[in-house]
Amino acid sequence: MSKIEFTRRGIIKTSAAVGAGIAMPTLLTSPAAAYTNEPKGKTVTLGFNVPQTGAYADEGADELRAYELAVEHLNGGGDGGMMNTFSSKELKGNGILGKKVEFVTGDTQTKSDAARASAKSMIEKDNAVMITGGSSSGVAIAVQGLCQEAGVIFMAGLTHSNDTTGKDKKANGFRHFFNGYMSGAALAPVLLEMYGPDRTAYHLTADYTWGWTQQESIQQATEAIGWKTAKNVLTPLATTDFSSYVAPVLNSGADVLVLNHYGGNMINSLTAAVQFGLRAKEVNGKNFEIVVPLYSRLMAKGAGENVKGIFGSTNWHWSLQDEGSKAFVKSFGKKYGFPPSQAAHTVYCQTLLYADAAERAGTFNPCGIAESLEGFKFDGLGNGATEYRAGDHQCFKDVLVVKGKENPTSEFDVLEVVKVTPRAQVEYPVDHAMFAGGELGKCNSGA
Amino acid sequence: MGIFEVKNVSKRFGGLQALDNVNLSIEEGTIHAIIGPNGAGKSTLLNCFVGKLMPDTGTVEFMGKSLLGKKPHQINQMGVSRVFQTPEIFSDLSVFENVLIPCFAKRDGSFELNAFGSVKGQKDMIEKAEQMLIDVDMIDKRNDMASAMSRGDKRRLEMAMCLAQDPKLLLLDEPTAGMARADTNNTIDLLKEIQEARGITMAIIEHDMHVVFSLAEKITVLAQGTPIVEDVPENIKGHPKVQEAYLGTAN
Amino acid sequence: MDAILLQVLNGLDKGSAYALIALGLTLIFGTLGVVNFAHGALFMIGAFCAVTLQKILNISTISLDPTKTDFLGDPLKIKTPLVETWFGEIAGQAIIDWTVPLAVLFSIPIMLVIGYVMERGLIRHFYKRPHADQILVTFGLAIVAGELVKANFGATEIQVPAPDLLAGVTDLGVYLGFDVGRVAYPTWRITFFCFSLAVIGSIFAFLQFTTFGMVVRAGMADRETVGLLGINIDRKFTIMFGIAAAVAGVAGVMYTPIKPPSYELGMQFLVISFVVVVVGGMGSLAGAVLAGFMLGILESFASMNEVKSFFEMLYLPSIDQIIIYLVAIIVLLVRPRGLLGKAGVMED
Amino acid sequence: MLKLDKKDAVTFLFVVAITLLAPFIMNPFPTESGLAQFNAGYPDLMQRFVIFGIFAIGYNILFGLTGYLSFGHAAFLGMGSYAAVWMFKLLTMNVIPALILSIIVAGLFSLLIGFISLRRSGIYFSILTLAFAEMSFRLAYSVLTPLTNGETGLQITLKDPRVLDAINTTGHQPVTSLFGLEMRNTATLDIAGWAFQFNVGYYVSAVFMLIAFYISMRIFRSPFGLMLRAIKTNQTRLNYTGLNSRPYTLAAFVISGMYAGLAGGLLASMDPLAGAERMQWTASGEVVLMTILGGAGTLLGPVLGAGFIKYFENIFSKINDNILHSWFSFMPESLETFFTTIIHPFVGKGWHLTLGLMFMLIVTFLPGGLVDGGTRIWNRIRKNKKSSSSAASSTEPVE
Repeated sequence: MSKIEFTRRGIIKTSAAVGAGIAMPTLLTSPAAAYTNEPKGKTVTLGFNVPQTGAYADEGADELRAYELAVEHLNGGGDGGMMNTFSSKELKGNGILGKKVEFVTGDTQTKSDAARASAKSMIEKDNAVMITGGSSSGVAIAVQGLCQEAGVIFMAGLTHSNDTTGKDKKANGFRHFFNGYMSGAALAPVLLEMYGPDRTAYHLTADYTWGWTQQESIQQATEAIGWKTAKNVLTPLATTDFSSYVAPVLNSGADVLVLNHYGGNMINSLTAAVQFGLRAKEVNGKNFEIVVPLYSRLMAKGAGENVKGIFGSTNWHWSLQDEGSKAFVKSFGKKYGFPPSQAAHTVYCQTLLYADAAERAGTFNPCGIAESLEGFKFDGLGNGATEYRAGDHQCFKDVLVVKGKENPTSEFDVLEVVKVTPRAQVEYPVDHAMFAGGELGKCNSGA
Repeated sequence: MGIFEVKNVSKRFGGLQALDNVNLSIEEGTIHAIIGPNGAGKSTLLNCFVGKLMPDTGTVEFMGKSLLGKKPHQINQMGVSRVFQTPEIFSDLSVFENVLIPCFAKRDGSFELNAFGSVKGQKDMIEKAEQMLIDVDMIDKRNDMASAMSRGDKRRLEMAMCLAQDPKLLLLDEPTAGMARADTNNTIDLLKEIQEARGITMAIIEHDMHVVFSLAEKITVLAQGTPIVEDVPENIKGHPKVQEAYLGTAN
Repeated sequence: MDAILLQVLNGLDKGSAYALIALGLTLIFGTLGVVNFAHGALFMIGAFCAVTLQKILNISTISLDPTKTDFLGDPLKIKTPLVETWFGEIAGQAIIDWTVPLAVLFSIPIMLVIGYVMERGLIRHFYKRPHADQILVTFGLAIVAGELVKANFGATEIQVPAPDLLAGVTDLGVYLGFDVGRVAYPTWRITFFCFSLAVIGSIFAFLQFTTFGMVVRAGMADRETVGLLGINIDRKFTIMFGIAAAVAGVAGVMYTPIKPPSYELGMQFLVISFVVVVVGGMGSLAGAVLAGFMLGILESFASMNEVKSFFEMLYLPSIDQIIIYLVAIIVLLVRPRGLLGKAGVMED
Repeated sequence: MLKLDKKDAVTFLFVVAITLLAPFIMNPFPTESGLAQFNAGYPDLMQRFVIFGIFAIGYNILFGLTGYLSFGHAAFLGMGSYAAVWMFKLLTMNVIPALILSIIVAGLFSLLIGFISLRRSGIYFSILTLAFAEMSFRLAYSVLTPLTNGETGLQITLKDPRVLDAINTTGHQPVTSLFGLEMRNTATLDIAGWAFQFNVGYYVSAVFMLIAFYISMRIFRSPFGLMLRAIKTNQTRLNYTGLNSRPYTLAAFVISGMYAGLAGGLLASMDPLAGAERMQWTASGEVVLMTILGGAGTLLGPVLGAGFIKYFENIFSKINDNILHSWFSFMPESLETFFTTIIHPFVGKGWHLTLGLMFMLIVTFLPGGLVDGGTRIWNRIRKNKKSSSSAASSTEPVE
C-alpha cells in the first residue's frame, strides 16, 4: 500500500497482481495513465447525460435515440447515416481508433446538481472519456465546468445561452448548437423584411439567466433594424398562467410581442397570447405579430395550432434538403418511425465530431482532441460549411429562420424553413461584449 | 388571605356571559371543590387559572403573584400543576420517562439546553423519579409504554408526574370523569393519601357529588358563570340555592 | 383603469381555478380529516381525461395519398377520424371541436371512480395516522400518478383547444363604456369563470339544502355525535371524497384550453392550492373560495409593472415571484386559523 | 467509551467500521462483470452517501425526535453550499473556512425561519416551511442572481480573488483541499478484477459524518433529547409540566439547520458548485423520505435511508434498455422481451415511479422504516430459534 501515491491528478491506478495460489496480493504499481480514463481495453465508453425526468424528458429521449444511432453507425451498424456525407472521411465504422464504442446514460433531471452528479459517476465509475448531452444552458454550463476539472471532453447538447461559449466557456467544452446572439442576428433581417422597420416590441422574458441573455440579444438585433422596445417584463419561471403578463400588452401601444421563453413556459405564454386575441389585433394600423426567437419542434408541437405563422429560429430542421440532413432523417426515421428533432441532430453531430477528432488526433487525450477540434472546418452534417472556432469553441454555421406552418401535412410537419441565414451574418468577434468576461483556460487532460 | 385568590373575574364569549364576577379564595393545605351543572362555567374558570384563557376583567393571584398573561409553563413553574379530564401523559414514552420529565422540569426550569449530558448520568433525577414511582406503587411498570396502560393507571401516572414537581397547588379537572366506581374510589383514596402525606392544596372541578363530598373541605357552587354558594360540604347538601341551580326553579 | 379591470378579470379567473381545487381539498380535510397532497394530481388527471377523450375522438382510419410523400419519401398517410366516418364530416368535426365540454361529462364518472377507489383503497387506512403520514403517502401517490401519465402521454404539454365558438375574445369593455378593444377578454376564460361559479354554487347548495349535505355538514362539525345517531357517516364521507375528486377533475378538464396540461400540472398546483386552503382556513369551504379569489387577484396585481416597481422601491424586487408565499406567511402568523377558519381547528 | 453506554458504543463502532470500509463494501462486484452496474464504490456516490447521511441525521433530530415535518430544510443545505462556494471564491480553497461559514450561515437562517415558522405547529408549520423554501428557491434561481448565479449555479472561476491563496498561474481551476490535501485525490487498488477507490473527499466527509452521528447519538440520550421526544408525543402535557416547548423546538430546528448547512458545505467542497435546485421543497421531500425510509426517530435509520435513496437515484436511473436486454439475453427472446418490458417502466427514466411507489409502500406498511422492519424480522428469527430450541429440549426426554 505504501506505493500508492497521491498526485495532483484525479485518479491514479495502482494495480495488484495475484500470484497463483498465493492468498496475499502482491502490489505492483503500473505507470500512471496519461490522461483521465485512458481506454486500455478494446472498448471506449462515452457518457450520454440527458434529461430523462422533468419537463424536458421528451427532448432528452430524442437525444438518447440519436446517440444510440450514432453509436450504431460508429460501430459499423445501420446505414452509416451522416458518416457518409461528412466531409472528413476518417470514420470507418470500426469504432473509434479501432475500439468499439460503448455508452452509459444518465439523468440530468434538468438540474445542474443532478447533472453534475450523473456526469461525475460516469467519469468515476464507468470511465467515460467524453460527456455529452443536456437540454438547458444551466446544466450545460455546470457539466462543462465539471468536465474541465475532471479532464474529459464535454460536447454540449441543446444549450442556447450566450454564456456557454461566452463568459462560462471552457477549454474542454465544445458547442455545436447556436446561441442567443445568432438567433437575434438571423431573425432581425427576416423580421425587417416581413414586418417593416417601424415596429415597437414588447418582451416577455423568463426571469433567469438564459432568458436575460436571449432578450438582450434580440433587443439589440431588433433595435439595429430600427425597432423600438416598449418594455421588457420578466416572468417568474414557475408561471403557468401568463394571462396577467399578456393582458397589459393589449393596450401598451406595442405591435410585436417577443416571447423569450422556452419549453413549457413558451407553450403557456404563447397559448395565453393567442387566447387574448393578440394575433387578430391591429395596432397602429399594422397587424399585431408574435415572435418566438428559439423554436424547437417538440415545443412547437406542444403549442399546437397557436404557432401557425409565428417566426423564430432553430438550429436544424428535418425538412432540409441537403445530403447530410436527408441521410440523417432517413436513418433516424427508419429506425424510430418519425423524424429527428434539432436536439437529436445536434447530439448526433457532436458524437460524430468527437469520434472524428479522436481519429484525426490519434488519441483520446482530451488535449489532443481539443486541438484537432479547434478551428476544424467541416461540411456534410446538415448545416452547410461549419467551423469550430478556436477562440471560444463555438460552431459557426448557417442559422435557420423558421415559421409555424400554416397547413401541416402531419404531426411532425409543424415548422417550415423560411430562410437559411448565411454564417457570415451571424458571426461575431470572440471578444463581443455579450460574450465577454470569461476565458477558456488551458485544456485539462487530468494528467 | 388564601394561597389562591380570584377576584371579580368575568369572561364573555360573543353573546354568552361565561363567567360573571367570580370571586374565590382557596386556603393553603385544603381541598377546595368547584361544582356546578353543565355550562356553569367550570372549565372556562379553570382555563383562566392556567393561562389558556385571558379573563376580560378581574385578577387571579397565586401566592400574591398575578397569573394573568402568563403562559401555562410559567404558571406551572410557579408551583401550579394540573390534572386533565382525560389523562394527558407522554404516551409514546415509558412510564419511567414520563416521571423523569417533570423531575427535570423542576430542577432545570422551563428550558435547559442539556444536549450532551446523558440522561443515565443524572443519578439524582433517576432516584427521584424511581422514588415517585414507588410512592404511587407503579415501580413494577417502570419500563412499560405509557400508552399500553389502563385508564386508571394513566390517571395514577399523571398524578405522579404532577407530584414529582412538588406543586404547591394542584388543579384537578374532573379527575374521575368516565371512570368505573372502583377506579373512582381508588382515585379518591389516592388523592386523600397525597393530601395527608404532602399537604398539597388542591382545587377540584367536579360534577360527581360522591367524589366532592368524600374529598372537599370547602365547596364553591357555580351557576351560570357566577358562584352562588361557598361553604363546607355539610351546608351545601340540601342548600336551596344549590338545589335550584341543579334542578331548576320550582315556580 | 382598463389595465386594472383586466387584472381583476385575470385574478378572478386564476382564483376560480385555485378555489375549485382548494374547495375539494378543504372538503376532504373537513370531512375525513385527511391532508391530501395528491389533490393536485386529481386536477391533472382530470385534464388528461380531456386529452384522452381527444385521442379517442381522433381515432382514425388511415388511407394513403400517393400524390404526396412523407418525410421518408413514402406515400403520405391521410388520417380520417372515425367519428367523421360515422356521423359525416360536419357532425364529426363538430364533435371533435366540442371535445372539452364533452370531456366534462366523460370525466365525471371516471373521477368519481378514481376518488372512490383512492379513498377505499388507500386514504381510509390513514384516518387514524398522523397528518405527516397522510402528507407523505399522498405525496408518493402524486409522484406515481404524474409518472404514469408521463409514461403514457410524454412530458411535453398537449393542446386541447376550446370549441371555435368560445375560442375568441369577448369585448367586455364596451358594456362598461370603454373604447372598443380596450378590455377584450378571452371568451373561454369567461366561460371557465362562469362554470366555476356554477360548480361552487352547486356544491354549497348541495351541502345546504339536501339531507345528505346536512349530514355531511353535521359530520364536519362533530363527527362522533353524528356517528352516535346511527348514521353511517363513513359512507357519506367516501362519497364526498368522490365528489371532491370529481370537482378537481372537471376543473382540470375546463382548464385545459387555458393551460395545455403536462404531467407536472398537479405538482404546479399542489403548493398553491395548499396555501389557498390554509389562508382560507383548514376545513372552511367559504374560506377556500374567498382565499382562492383573493390570492388569484393579488397574484395578478403583483405582476403589474406599476406594482412591481413600487415594491422595488421598497427593496423587494420581483414581488410577483414571492407574493403568494409572503401573503401566506403573514396570514398564518397574524391569523393562524386562516381568514374564515373555525376557532380551535388545528389552531395552536 | 466516549461517554456512550455499551450498546451505543457497539452501534457507533459498527458505523465507524462500515464507513471506513465502504470502498470495499460498496464494490462487491468485479469491474468487468455484468453486475458491476450495481457497484456504488466510486467517490461521487460514496461522498453523497455520507453527506446526505449528515443531512438526514440532522433532519431526524427535528422530524424523527420532535415530530415537526419541515419542507424547508433543503433551503439550509443550499445556503450552506452558497456560503461555501463564496468562501472558495473570496478566501481560499481550503474547505475548513468554507464549512465553518456554511454552518454559521445555515444556523442563522434557520434561527430566523425557525423563529417564525415555529409559532405554529402541525400542518401549518409544514406549510410555512414550504412557503419559505419555495421563496428561497425562487430568490436564488432568479432574483438574487448576482449572489447565486441563478440557473447556472455558483461556480469558482480563474478570476476569483482568493485572497489567502497563492496566485494561480496554471490556467487550471484550483481544486478544493484540506491544507493541501486535495478532495478529488483518489487511490485505486486493483485486486484480481476488483478496483477499489479510496478518495480523500470521501474520507473527509466520512469523518464529519461520524462526528455528526456521534453528536446526534449524544443528543438522543440527553435530557434535551428526552424533551424533544416528549414534545412529539404530547406538547400540551409538556407545557403543563412547566416546560416551554418553543426554545426546545427552535433549538432542534437550528441544530438540524446547521447539520443541513454542513451537508451543503461538504457538497460544495466535494464539487464546488451550488445550484438553486437543491433548495426546492421537493428536495426537502427527499430528505423526509430518507428519514422515513430508514426509520424516523431511530439513530441508524436516517443514514441507512440516505444511502438507499442515493443508491436508487444514481444506480437505477442509469439502467437503460440496452443494459436490461444484456441481463436477460440468456433467455429465449420472448421471455427476454417480457422481462424487459416488465422492468422497463421502473428503471432508467422511470426511477421516479419506483421512488413514488417506494414512498407509498414504506409509509403504508413500514411506518417505522427499515430499522423497524429489520428489528421485527430479527425478533421473529430469535423467537423462532428460541421456540425451536425449547421444542427440541422438550422432546429430549422422550429420546
